Amino acid sequence: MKDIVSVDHLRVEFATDSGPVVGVEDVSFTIAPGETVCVVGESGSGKSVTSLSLMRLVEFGGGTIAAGALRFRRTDGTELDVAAASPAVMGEVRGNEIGMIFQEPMTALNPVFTIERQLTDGLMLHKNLSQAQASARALELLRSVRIPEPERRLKQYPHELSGGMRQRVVIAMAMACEPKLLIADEPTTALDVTIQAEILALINRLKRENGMAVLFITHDMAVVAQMADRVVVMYRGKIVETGTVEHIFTAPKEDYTKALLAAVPKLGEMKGKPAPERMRLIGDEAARAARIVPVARKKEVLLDVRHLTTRFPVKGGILRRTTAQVHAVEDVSFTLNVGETLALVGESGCGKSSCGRSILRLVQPTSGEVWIGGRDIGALNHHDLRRARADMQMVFQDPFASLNPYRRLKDQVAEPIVNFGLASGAALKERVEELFDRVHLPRAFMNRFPHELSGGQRQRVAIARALAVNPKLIVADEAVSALDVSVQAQVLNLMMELQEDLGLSYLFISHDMAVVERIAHQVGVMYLGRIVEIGPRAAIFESPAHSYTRQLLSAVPIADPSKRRFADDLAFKPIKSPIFPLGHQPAPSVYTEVAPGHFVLKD
Amino acid sequence: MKRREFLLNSTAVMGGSILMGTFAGPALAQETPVSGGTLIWGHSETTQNLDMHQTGTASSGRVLQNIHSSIVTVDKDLNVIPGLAESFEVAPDGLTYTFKLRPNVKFHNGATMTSADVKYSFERCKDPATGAVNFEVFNNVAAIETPDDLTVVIKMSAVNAPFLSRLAENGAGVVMPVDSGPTQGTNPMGAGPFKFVSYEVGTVVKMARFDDYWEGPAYLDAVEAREITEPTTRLTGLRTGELHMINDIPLDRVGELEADATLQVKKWFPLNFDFINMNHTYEPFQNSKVRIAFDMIIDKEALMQGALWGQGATTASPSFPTSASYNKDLVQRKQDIEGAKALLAEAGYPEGSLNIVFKATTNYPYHIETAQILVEWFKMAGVNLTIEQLTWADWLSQCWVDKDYQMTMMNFFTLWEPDFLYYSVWNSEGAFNYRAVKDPKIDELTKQARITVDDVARADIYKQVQQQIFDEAHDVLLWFRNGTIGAQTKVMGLDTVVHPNGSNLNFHKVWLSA
Amino acid sequence: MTYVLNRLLSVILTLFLITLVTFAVTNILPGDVAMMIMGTQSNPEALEGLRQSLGLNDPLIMQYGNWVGGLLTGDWGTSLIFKKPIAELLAQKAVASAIIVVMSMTIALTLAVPLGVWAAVHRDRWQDTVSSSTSLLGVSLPDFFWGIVMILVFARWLGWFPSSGIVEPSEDFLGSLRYAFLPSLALGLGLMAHLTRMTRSTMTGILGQEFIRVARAKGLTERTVVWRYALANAIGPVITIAGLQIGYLFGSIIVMESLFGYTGMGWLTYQALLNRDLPLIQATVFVIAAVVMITNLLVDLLYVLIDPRVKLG
Amino acid sequence: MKRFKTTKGLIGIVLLTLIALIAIVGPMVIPPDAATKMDMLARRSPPTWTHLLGTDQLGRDMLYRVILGARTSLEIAVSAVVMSVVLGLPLGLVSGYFGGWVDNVLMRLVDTLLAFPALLLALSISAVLGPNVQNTIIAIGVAFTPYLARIIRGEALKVAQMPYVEAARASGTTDGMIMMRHVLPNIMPAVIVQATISLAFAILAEAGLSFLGLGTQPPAASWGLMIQASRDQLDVAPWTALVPGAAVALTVLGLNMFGDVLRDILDPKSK
Repeated sequence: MKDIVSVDHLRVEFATDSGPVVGVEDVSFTIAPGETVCVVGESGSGKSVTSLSLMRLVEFGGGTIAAGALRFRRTDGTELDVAAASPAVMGEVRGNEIGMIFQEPMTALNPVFTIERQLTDGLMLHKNLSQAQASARALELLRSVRIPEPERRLKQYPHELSGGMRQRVVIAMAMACEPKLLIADEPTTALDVTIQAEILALINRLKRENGMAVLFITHDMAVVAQMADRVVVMYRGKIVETGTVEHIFTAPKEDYTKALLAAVPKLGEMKGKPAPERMRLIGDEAARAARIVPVARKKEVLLDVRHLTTRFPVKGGILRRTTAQVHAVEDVSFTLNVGETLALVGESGCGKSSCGRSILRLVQPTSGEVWIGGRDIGALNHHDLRRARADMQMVFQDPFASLNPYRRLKDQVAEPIVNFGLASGAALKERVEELFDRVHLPRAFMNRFPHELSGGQRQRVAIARALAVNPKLIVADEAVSALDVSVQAQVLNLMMELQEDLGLSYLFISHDMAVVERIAHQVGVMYLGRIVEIGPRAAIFESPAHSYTRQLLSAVPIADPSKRRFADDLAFKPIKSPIFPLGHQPAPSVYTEVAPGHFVLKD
Repeated sequence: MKRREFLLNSTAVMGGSILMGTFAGPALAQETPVSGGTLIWGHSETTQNLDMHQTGTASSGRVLQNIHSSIVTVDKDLNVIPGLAESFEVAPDGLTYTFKLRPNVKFHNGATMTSADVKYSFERCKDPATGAVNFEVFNNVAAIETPDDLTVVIKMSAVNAPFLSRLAENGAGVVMPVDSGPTQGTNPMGAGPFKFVSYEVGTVVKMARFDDYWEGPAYLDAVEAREITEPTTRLTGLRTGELHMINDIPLDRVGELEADATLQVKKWFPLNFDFINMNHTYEPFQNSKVRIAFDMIIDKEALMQGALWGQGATTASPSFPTSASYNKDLVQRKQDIEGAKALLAEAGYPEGSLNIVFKATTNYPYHIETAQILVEWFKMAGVNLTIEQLTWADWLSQCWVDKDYQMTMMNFFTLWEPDFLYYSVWNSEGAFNYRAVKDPKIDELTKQARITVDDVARADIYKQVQQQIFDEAHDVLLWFRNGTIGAQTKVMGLDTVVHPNGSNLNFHKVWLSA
Repeated sequence: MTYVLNRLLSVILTLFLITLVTFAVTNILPGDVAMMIMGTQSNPEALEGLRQSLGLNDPLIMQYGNWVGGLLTGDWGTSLIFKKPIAELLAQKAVASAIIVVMSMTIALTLAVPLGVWAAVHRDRWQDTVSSSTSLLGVSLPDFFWGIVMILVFARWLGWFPSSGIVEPSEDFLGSLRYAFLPSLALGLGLMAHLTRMTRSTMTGILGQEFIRVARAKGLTERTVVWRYALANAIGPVITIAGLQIGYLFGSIIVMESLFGYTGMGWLTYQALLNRDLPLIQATVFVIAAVVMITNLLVDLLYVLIDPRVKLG
Repeated sequence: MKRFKTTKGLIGIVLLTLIALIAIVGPMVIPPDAATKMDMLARRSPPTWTHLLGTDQLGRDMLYRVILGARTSLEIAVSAVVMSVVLGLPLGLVSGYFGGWVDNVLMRLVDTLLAFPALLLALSISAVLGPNVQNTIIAIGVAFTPYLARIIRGEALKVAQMPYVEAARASGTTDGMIMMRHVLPNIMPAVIVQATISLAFAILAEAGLSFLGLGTQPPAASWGLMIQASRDQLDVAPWTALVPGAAVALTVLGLNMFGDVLRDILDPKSK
C-alpha cells in the first residue's frame, strides 16, 4: 500500500436515547503522500466525524467506531489500524504523526497558558526535547508560519493575538512534530476573507515544503476549488462522489454534486450583467430561479444617510468615565433607492453592522441624519421611534439566536403586528398565514417552536417577521452567512422575489463578495468605520478604484480550480484599531467621483 | 447563652442545699487531702462582666465567688455568720450595724484589708453610677463610718430587716480594695481563696491559689473554668477526660452518668423552683375557677418525670423546704380533667372556648418540654393551648417587662428570706409581680408579716399566704429542681463545693487525688 | 488600580448602607442590654438607672452619629456585657475565625475540586451520581449535625482531636490548628456540596471546548488534558464561587463556633445579638460585612492573576 | 447517556410524588393526635415493632411525626421560596434587563441585604412579628431574596443581549413586553432550577430558626424542628436526627434529580 491513509467502510455510531444513531456509514477513501484531499459537504454530512475518527477523537464526543478500518502508515513504515489501536499508541500518533487544526481559532487555544507552553508541551512529549530545545523549536515554528515578532508572541496569551495569528499558532502547533498528515477541519471558516487567503496560502506552502499530506474538511466549494487535489463529496453520512478536483468541478456525475456546485456563486460570473440575478438552483425551483430580476423602476430615494457617525465609549477609571472611543461608524453617507439593494461589505470590525444598527437606532448614533421616507429617524422621540419602526425591519445573522426558543412561531411573526395594533383575532391569524405562505413555509409550522425548524426555515420565519408590518426597508445583517450553500441560495432567491413583488429595499450587510456580486444593485465597501468606495455593483467589481477594495477582491477564493490564487505566501495589510482617545477629531470623509455614481474615499 | 440562671435578688441566699450525691468509695473519701494540680471545670455558661457589683448573671457569680470574700455569709442552716467581719452587732433600734473586721486579711494585691476598703466597696455598690445590680440593698444606708481600721459602723435612715442577710448574698457584701473599682471588670480582685489570672472572653477563666487566704490556702494550684455551653460537647469533654468536672448535667443525662462507674455525680436540692404563671389581667384568668381548673388539669408528678426526667421534687409551696415557713399541709391538686372541665363550664368557658397562648423561653429547654406535655392535657380538657417559643431577651421584654402574655412559666432560685419571696412575687406592689396578682388578703398578710417580730407567728402568716396562693391558684407551683455536677472520680471534696445558695461553686476545699 | 479603587468605593457605599440598616434593625428589636444584665432581678427604677449609666438613653441620631464617628476614628466603644473594648475583642476573635474560615475553605476545595472533576469527566455515569449524591447528603443535614458527629467520632471515640475549646495561635500555633480542625471539617463538608456542583458544571463546559480537543489532538495524555488544561481554566470560576461562599460561611460559623466552644467572630456576634449588646452587634455585623465584601474583592483580583484574559480596566 | 438521565429523572419524580403524597394524604389517614401522643414509658426508644422509627425524648412516635412534619416542612419551604422568587424576580429582571444605573442601585441594595446577617434578620422578625409559621416563611423568604435576585439578574443580563431581544426591539416591542414575553420565559428554567435547590436549603433553614424559637412551634412537627430537637441527644438517640434527616435527604435528592428533568421539560426542544 502506498497510500498514507486508507479509510475502509468506516461506520461511526452515536449512542442516544432512542438507540444508536449512525454518524457516518460506509465511508471509504484514501490519501496518498503529499496529496490534499478535500472532504466537502454541508452541515450534517459527517465530514467532521470522519476526520475526528482518524484521530480517534470521535470517542470524546460520544461516538464509537462501529465498523471499518482506518489504516494509517506510520513514520516507521508500519501500518496501524487506528480503529483498533490502544490509547497509548494513539497518544504517540496524535500530534506527532498526524497533526490537526480546527475551525475556531478563538477557542482552539487554552486561554490561560502562554503560546510558548502550548507549543512546547507536544514537542517535549513526543520528541523528548528539553524545555530550552522545545522553546527554540517553537520560535522556529512561529517564524515558519510567518508570525510577526515571534519572540514576543511566545510569552503572550492567546487573547492578545488576533484571530489570524491564533490560527497561525494552531497551525504551528499541528506542524510542530512534522507530521506526515495534517487534518484541517474547516480551518478558515471563521476567518475574514483576507486572513483566509493568507492561511490557505500558508497551508499550501507548508504542505509543499514538508511533503505532507493534507485532509481538508470544508463546506466551501470555492475553497475546495483552490486547495484540493482530490475531492470527497459527502451527504448525510455517506460518500456521494469522489474524484479529482478538475473532474468534480467540470464533470460532476451525481445530482447532489451538481446542485451543490450550482448553488455556489462564483466571483466574476456576473461580469457584464446589468442587474442582480437569482441564484441557480437545481430542481423544481430552477425555472423560477432562472428568471432575471428586471431593472428597478423609476429611481426614488427611500433611505438617505448623511454623515452618520457612531462611537462607543470605552469606560475606565474610578468613576467609570469614558476614557476612549471606538469609532465604529465614521461619517458615512449614502442613499438607497426604493426596490433596490445596497450591499455594505467589509471585514469584521469595519463597522458595517454598527452602521445598520445605527440606521434603525438600535444603537444610538453619535451624530448624522437618517432620513427614511422624508422623516429624520434620529430626531424622533421614544414614542415616535417605536411607530417608525414599522417602516424598517431587520433580519439577523444567527437564525438560531434571533428567534425566541420559548415562543411559538406564529406568535413571533405576529408580534410586530400586535405591537403596532395592525390586526387582531381572525385578521391577525389570516395575516400570519399569509406571511408563512409568502416565505414558502407550510402553515403547519405556525404552531411549532424554533428548534423544530432547520436553519434555512428559521431564517424564513425571521424574514416573515420582518415583513409582518409591511416595512419599506429591511436591514439584512449577514442574513445568509450561517446557512449551508444550497439553503443560502434559496433564502437569497426568496429575498429577491420579495423585493420584486413588494418593492422592498434591502440594506444587505455581508462579508461574502461572491453573494454580494450576485444580488446587489449598489455596493459600499467599508473599512475602519468609513465607506471607502461606493457605487453600482458593476463598477465596484469590475473597476475597483480603492486599494482596499482591490485587496478584498483579490483574496476571495473562486469556485473554479482553474483559477487558483493562493500558491504563495500572502501578506495583506492588517486592519488598524478603530479605538481613538477622547477628543480625537477624525477628518471628514471626502470622496472623488471616479465614474458616474462611483465614489472613492480620498485617503 | 442557654440556661443562664438569674438570681432573683439579694435574699436569694438559700439554706443548706441537700446533697444527694453518691460519694466515691469510702476508702477514697477518707484520704487525706493533698495540695496541687489544676482543676479543669467545664462551665455551662459564659462569663460576662467580671465586676462583682455590676454582674447579674449566675454564671459570672459562680466564678467570682472564688475570688471575693463577703463581709458576712450564711452557714448550712441559713444563719448569717461572720465572714470578713469577725463579729457584727445590730443596735436594738435596728438603725445601727457595727462590724468588727478580721485583722490581717490580705487582698490579692498584698494589701491588708481595713475598714476603708469596706466603706469603699459599699459606697461603690450604692452609687447608681456604678451600675451595681444590688444597689438598692444600701437604699436606707445613711452613713458608713470607720472609727478605726477594723471597725465599720453603718447608720440606717430607716429599719431594713433583711439588710444583713442581703449582705451575705453574692454581690452586695463583697469587699474590694480601695480604688480597685475601675479595674474590677477586667481584673477582679478581692480577698477570696483564688486569684484571678486571666479571662479569654467566651473561652476560659483561669484562677490560681491565693496563699494568704484568710481561711487558709486552697488545695488546688489553679482552677480553669472552660466555658462549654453546648451540653453534648460538655458531656463529651467529661467522658474523654479533657474535663475534671462539669456543672449542669443535662437533666435527661443524669441517669446515664450515674450509671458510669468511672464518673461521680453530685446532685443537690433545691436549685430552684418552677411555677406556671397566668396573667391576671387576662380576662379568663381573673376568675379563680379558671385558674383552679387549670391547676387541676396538670399532673405535677408526671410533668416532673416528663420534663425533668425525675430530677426534682414536686411542691405546693415555694418556701425553702427546710425553712420554718414551709407549709407542709399543702398538697398539690390531683389531676382531674373531668373536674376541671366542669369548673371551666361553671366559669363560663365550656369546652373549646378557651384558646390560650403559652409563651415559653428557649433559654430553658425543659420549659419547652413542659409546655408540650401541657398541650396534651389541656387538649383533653377542651382548652386549646398553643406554644410560642421566645428567646430569653424576648421573654424578658414581653413577659417580664411588658406583661404581654397569657400563660408562661419561670423559675427562681429558692428564696430563703420569706418576706422577699412573698412580698416581691405575690404582693400587688411587689417588684416581681409580673402576673399582676392582686389579692387583698395576700397584700394584707405580707404587710403584717413585716411588722411581726415573733418568728413563729411570722412563719404562720407566711403559711397563710401559701394557703391563699394555693386556694386561689394564683400560680401553679410545680417543683424544686436539682442542681448537678458530674466529675471524674479523682476530684475530691465535692461535697463542699456547692455554696448554700445552691448556685455558686467554691473550690476552696476541693482537691485532686493522684 | 482604578478598578480596585472603584470596587473599594462601592464596598464603602455598601458598608455605609449596612451601618444604617444594622442600626435601624437593632433599634427596632424589643428589649435592651440593661434588661439582659438585670434579668429577673429587674424592676423599673433599677432598669432606668442602669440604662442611664450605659448611655442607652441618648437620642438615636446621636447614638448613630457617635457610632459611625467612632468607627471612623478607631474608637469602637466598649461591649456592654463583657465590659471590654470592642476593638480588643474583635482583634482576638477575628484571628480565631480567620483560622477556621481558611481551614474549612481549604478542606472544602481539596475535597470538592477532585470530586467535581471526577464527576465532570464521567458525566452522566455512575461516578457522577456518586459524586452528586455524596455532596447532596452533605447539605441534607444541618451544620450542627455534622459538627456533633465530628465530636463524637473524632473526639469521643477516636480521641484524635479535642472535643471543644480554642488555643491562641500566638501561644501554640499547631495546637490552635488542632482545635480548629473539627469545626473546620464540619463546615468544609457543608461548603463542599455547592463547590462540587460548580466544579462539575464548570469543568463540563470546559471539557466541551475546542482547545481541549486541540490538546487531545496534540497527543497529550488524558490526565494532562483534564488536570492541567481543563482545570487551569476551571479554577478561576471555582475560586469566585468559593469567594461568594464566604458570606454563607460567616453565617455557618455562628452555629459551629458555639457548638465547639470555639469562640470566634460567629460566637461573638451570637452573644451580642442574644444579649442585645448594641455596640457589639453593630461592630460585629459591620466587620463581617466588610470582611465578606473585601474577600470578594480580593477573589476578583486573584482571578486576574489566574486568568490572563481578565484585565483591570 | 440520555437514557441514564431519564432513569434519574424518573427516580426523582417517583420520590417527589411519594413525598408529596405523604404530605397530603398523611394527615388525613393517621390519627389526629398520633404525632403528639406521648409514651413516657418509651422515651427515646430505638426503632421497635410498636414504634417503627423509634420515639423522641417525649416518647412520641417518629414515624408519625416525620409524616406529619412533611406537610409543614414542605409548606414552609415552598412558600418561602415562592416568596423569594416573587420578590427577587422583578428585582433581578429589571436590574439585568436595563443595566446601567438601575442595575447599580438595585445591586447595591442586594449587596447590602447579602452582607446583612440572616441571624439578625430572623431574630428581629421573631421578636417584632412573633414566632409562628407565617413569620418563619417571611424570614426565610426575605433571606433568600437577594441570592435569587443576583442569579436572576445574571440570567436576565445574558438573555437581554440575545439577538431575539434586539429583534423584538427592532419590531417595536416595548421594554415591558420584551421582559414579559422574551426575557422572562428564557430565564424561567434557570429560576426554577435555582428554586428547587433553594427548597432544600429552606427546609434546613427552618431547623436553624427553630433554635431561635422561630419556626414551627411545638408540639406540631416539622422536619426542621425535629432535627433541631435532636441536637442534644444525637449521641444517645441518633435516630431522632437520622429519621428527619433522611426525609430531608430524600427530598433534596428527589428535587435535584427532578430539577434536571424539569429543565428538559421546560425546554420546548423536548416537546
